[in-house]
Amino acid sequence: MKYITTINEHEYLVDILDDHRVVVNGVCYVVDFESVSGQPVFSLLVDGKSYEAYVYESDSDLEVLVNGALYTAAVVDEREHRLRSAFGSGPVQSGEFYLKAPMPGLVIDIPVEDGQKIGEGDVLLILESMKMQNELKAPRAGVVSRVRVKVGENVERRQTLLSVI
Amino acid sequence: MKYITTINEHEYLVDILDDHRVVVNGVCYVVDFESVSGQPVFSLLVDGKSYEAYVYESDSDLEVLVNGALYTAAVVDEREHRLRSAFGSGPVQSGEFYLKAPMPGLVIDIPVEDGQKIGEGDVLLILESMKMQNELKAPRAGVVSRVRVKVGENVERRQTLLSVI
Amino acid sequence: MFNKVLIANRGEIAVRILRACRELGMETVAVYSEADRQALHVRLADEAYLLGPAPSRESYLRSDKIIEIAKKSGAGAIHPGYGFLGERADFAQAVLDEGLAFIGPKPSAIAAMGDKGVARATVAAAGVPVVPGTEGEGGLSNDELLKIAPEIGFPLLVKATAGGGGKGMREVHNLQEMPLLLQSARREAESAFGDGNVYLEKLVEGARHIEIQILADEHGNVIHLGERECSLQRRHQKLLEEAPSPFIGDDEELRQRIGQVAVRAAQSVSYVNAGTIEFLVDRDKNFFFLEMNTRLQVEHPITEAVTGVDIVKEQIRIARGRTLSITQEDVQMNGWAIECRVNAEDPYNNFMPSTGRITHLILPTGPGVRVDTGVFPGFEISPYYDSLISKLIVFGQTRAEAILRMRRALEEYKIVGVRTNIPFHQKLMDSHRFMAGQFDTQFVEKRFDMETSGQARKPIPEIAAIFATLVAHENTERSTHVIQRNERDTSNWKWLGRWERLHR
Amino acid sequence: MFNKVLIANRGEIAVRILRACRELGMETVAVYSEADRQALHVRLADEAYLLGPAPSRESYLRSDKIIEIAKKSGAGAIHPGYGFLGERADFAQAVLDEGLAFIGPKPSAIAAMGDKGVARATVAAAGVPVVPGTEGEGGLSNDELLKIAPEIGFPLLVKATAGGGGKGMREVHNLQEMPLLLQSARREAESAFGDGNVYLEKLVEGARHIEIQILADEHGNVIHLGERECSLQRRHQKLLEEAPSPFIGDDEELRQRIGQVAVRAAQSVSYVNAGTIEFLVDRDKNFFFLEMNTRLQVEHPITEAVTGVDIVKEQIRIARGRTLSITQEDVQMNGWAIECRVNAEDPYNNFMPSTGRITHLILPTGPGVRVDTGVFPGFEISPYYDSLISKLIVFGQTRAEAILRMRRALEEYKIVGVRTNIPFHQKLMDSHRFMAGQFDTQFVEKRFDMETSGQARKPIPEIAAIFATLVAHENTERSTHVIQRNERDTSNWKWLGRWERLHR
Repeated sequence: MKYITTINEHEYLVDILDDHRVVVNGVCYVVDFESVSGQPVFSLLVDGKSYEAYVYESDSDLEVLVNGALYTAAVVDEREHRLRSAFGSGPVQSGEFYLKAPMPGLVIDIPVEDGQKIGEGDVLLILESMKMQNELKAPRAGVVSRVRVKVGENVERRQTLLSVI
Repeated sequence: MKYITTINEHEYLVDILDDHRVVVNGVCYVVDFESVSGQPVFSLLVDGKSYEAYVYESDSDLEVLVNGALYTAAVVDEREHRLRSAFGSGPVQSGEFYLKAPMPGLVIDIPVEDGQKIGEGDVLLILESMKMQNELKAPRAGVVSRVRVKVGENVERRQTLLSVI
Repeated sequence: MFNKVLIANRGEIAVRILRACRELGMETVAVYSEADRQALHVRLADEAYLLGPAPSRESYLRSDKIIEIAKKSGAGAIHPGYGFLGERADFAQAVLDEGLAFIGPKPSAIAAMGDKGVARATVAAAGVPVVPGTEGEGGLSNDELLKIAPEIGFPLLVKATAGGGGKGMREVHNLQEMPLLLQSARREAESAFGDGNVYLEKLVEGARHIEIQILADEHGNVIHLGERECSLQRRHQKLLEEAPSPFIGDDEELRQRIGQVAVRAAQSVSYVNAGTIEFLVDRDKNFFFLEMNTRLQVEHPITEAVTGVDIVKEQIRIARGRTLSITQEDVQMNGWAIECRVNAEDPYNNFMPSTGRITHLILPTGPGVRVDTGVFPGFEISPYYDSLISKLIVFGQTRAEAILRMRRALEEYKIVGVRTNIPFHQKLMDSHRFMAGQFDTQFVEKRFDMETSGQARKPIPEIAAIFATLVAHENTERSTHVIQRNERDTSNWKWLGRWERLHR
Repeated sequence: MFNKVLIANRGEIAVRILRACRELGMETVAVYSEADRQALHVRLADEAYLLGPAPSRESYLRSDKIIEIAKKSGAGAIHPGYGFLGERADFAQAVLDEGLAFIGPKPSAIAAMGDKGVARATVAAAGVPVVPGTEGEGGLSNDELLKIAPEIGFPLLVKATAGGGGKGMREVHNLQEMPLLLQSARREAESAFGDGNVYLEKLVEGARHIEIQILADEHGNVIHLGERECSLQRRHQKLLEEAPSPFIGDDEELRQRIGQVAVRAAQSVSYVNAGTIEFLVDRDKNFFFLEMNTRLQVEHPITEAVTGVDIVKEQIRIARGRTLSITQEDVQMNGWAIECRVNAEDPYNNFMPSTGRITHLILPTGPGVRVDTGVFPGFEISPYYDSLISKLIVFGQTRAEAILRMRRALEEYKIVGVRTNIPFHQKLMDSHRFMAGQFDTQFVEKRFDMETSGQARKPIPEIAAIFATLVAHENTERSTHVIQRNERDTSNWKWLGRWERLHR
């Protein structure tokens, strides 16, 4: 099974030959790969070298934390990759940015309001969690739209708080 | 719900009134009972006192390891208890004793054979596990019957090794 | 004389105090919020009582209820730990008023040192140098503060009068941004300590944050246990501490001089029990009083490691009216200790707090390693309390040994279920500046970066590619699997029931 | 000079050695059997290579394969740990023959001390007193041994010539039972060490088992690190060790005298690296050489705790040709350390080994506690290797503090999935005889009982009744539940698939 794996914006052609052989960009490695205790912690022996990584799954990417460094990875299989190349680079960037709560918490302040113009880096909302006040900032300039929460409200992780259009 | 619970041969009448009240032999206790991390480890608050126990389930009994001591418990509900009292004390002791492997291991020696008369405490079989040789002894006198394993055989936990009749 | 202690706290510090009590043969009473029924401090205590719902205000800050529980359970003393009621003079007074012992200083000392303004004025009067600021004056209005600020000069710090742990603290670089920062500092202080008062302090640049551990008994003996280096901070929260300080090193004369000043500061408020005097030390080894923490400090274990003194046990002995078990002459710092605060926060995402259930946990162990924690596999890290999930402390004969040991301990430490700042500490251990001991309080924020610092390890993108691809590959394979497993379940649900019962 | 070390072992000791290597900046190579793919030593090492199937003979005893892996991987040295190849002169020789360093003594010293008969003759010649027995004579037949036995007198011990750890050892009380016991001892020795030879030794009653830790470098320096008390044994397997020995206590003259004899014993075979001389000490403080263990000892951490010397690091330094980092004058015993061996065995069922998967684990932590272990949640305890799953070591300023600390640590320690002997250690800590230091090598078997000893805790059958009843009650309730849950699954299996994917 062949995959095109993008690590921090570099592409690797990874071919999984069988349970113990993987070819990366033409170089064949003898591997032994196991999930530890059924957790998203993985032990990998590559030609005898022992590595251990946390692999976190997010919406479309994987994050690999190994040897004290975090790598962002996107894995697509060959067929899908061909399709994407033929039809352009995947889904078009949506015009709307949804500010989601990075963690559960209490809304302390919303210094913006519907329709307000904002610049990149402006504070959109202050969320208290673990006794710290965390400022959630705008990733780009735009106009605030649909503020869905109120000051004093408890929100869940990943709950959409407001949008920027 | 009422239960008759036998601990180390003493009977306790235990009445579970609701989630937080239990009556033991007429004394009412306020309890808070939780399984920890989904494990057979339980935390119990009884009138504010904090206890923690491992509760192991075996064939018909429960073993409760609490405060550095092991208690063997049998729990029957009131209805079942009445039935048993009416029809005598439960299942009749079977004539045959089945020697079961207390752990997986390798059969090192079987110093007895089919039909041999043996006394209480005689060694029936030597099982090696974790680099120790463990002598399995006869709990009572009798005659060896149906030796089901051979020297050099690997056996599973709870596998029946032989019988004494 | 008390033999039963109520611990008015949660998390690692409640567990730490419980351990000391148990090792002294004392009975222990825990209190807990609804979020903490399964917490370790509840499970390990002899008795445990519910305070109320998860938010601190309804549980761990309910001083009335805590005192009531102490009386009901027959506890003769209350240990407040740090945070929550740790530095509340009114609480300490209420405890004493009920005839219970308070394992900490007298309310008057807490009050004097707790109001940072009063504290600075008091120690200044005792001849201890202080950092310039709005000392002596509590409760100034925003207008007043804005007027004084230019006199002190920028950059300066807005600090919570009742504060600690970096909460309610803001760095101010000019008058323009000051009103907004004052507002957010007050808001955070109000929420953390129930007191929105703030004061101003000059920001000494290139300075080190060094603190002295004090022990004082009721018989007039006051000693210090040497210093702790606490300069590695982010948003004024300590992240890593070490003892001794590499800056003081073997300058024994400086160590004793700061130590004596600390003792004098403690004496100026007739201090009793354990406390910490924080100093700023500039490049020329001038030192200034910053504040006194009138309680057990998070980082106390590193002092325990290098001095051999069990500070919590000493606290309890002092509260029982005993004299200190050691004199100043007995105190010797041997070897080197480092503490990394392991927080549930994502170093790759601006240190955002991370919550969730810990599904898997492997603690580092072995020689010279101590872990203080209140979590275990299955425990839920909630958004209600602070993000400290464990303190990893190592001890070595030398600083180099301690660093190498910390490095291997961090590597061994596995926490699954929440993101932690362990990768941050790993990068720090690899940083040449840290290894050389060349850092100040602004190092982490100004000269440290998760991407570029700690280049000791070479990148392994091919290995990351193999991990990612194999995980993605297995996920595809497993999808098929799940369906198959499910088909078996649906065809025979009794099997599942039996299986669950067997494996429970 | 080597910079990469192959560790020819598994379990806690492989992890211990890995840690030392890592802290010295050495690269590490692990070897493993098919049963140990997920073991901690494989995960923590820089490199790891498969040896073969689970049984030791096909994996950890495959000296040929281990040396081959060392050469292939570029490891310059091999550390054998204890057990397996730990005391095999032929292995040490083979390692040297391949131009690799052996982290341990010279093959000649292993051979001399490994054959217990030769060892006794050698040290006797050096003027060290030995326990009466069939010294000097290896490989006697059963007939010969039966003839000699009455001369030594009963009770006596049959011991494996190649032995250690109580394996291949039997207590004999009369001539009649001797043939059968000889047979079983030989069988066990053959299976454990590949050598069925045994010898006889007088059983000294009421004696203590006290051992001296030795360090020797290639430059003729031999020092001792004081004693360890190892009298608490069952079936000749040590269960608990402490340093110093409460029997020697502050008799510094006796300590130095035994220490010097131990040094002399080591010198008699030109010993290099770490080793241990075991003595029997009778009530009158007469001491007799028992045997020398020419390897790292299981209980080495307690000596590390009281002396501050990292024995494994010292071993590696010695193997690199360095001189000892300390002299005899530097060695001081401070405080008190106790080690409990936590075994996977059921103290309520005649200490039968217990196997299974560890589903939940909470380690004791905090001040003065060290855990050395190779297990973690999810790890499978297999029947192939010995039952030691962890060593719990505590350190205190005094013996009393150490005991109280061990008590609280044992209480905190939770291991679910296998039965352990933790309750045994708890009872031991509660025993008045242990507290008073009044025990000998026969204490556990003759005067200790899980039912009657350690009456410090009062029985709580009502509490046990509540636990049992609530568990039984919940089981009934849950059966209903499982069916309900299952119904949901069957009606919508896609839901389960998605859920599993989300929570993976």
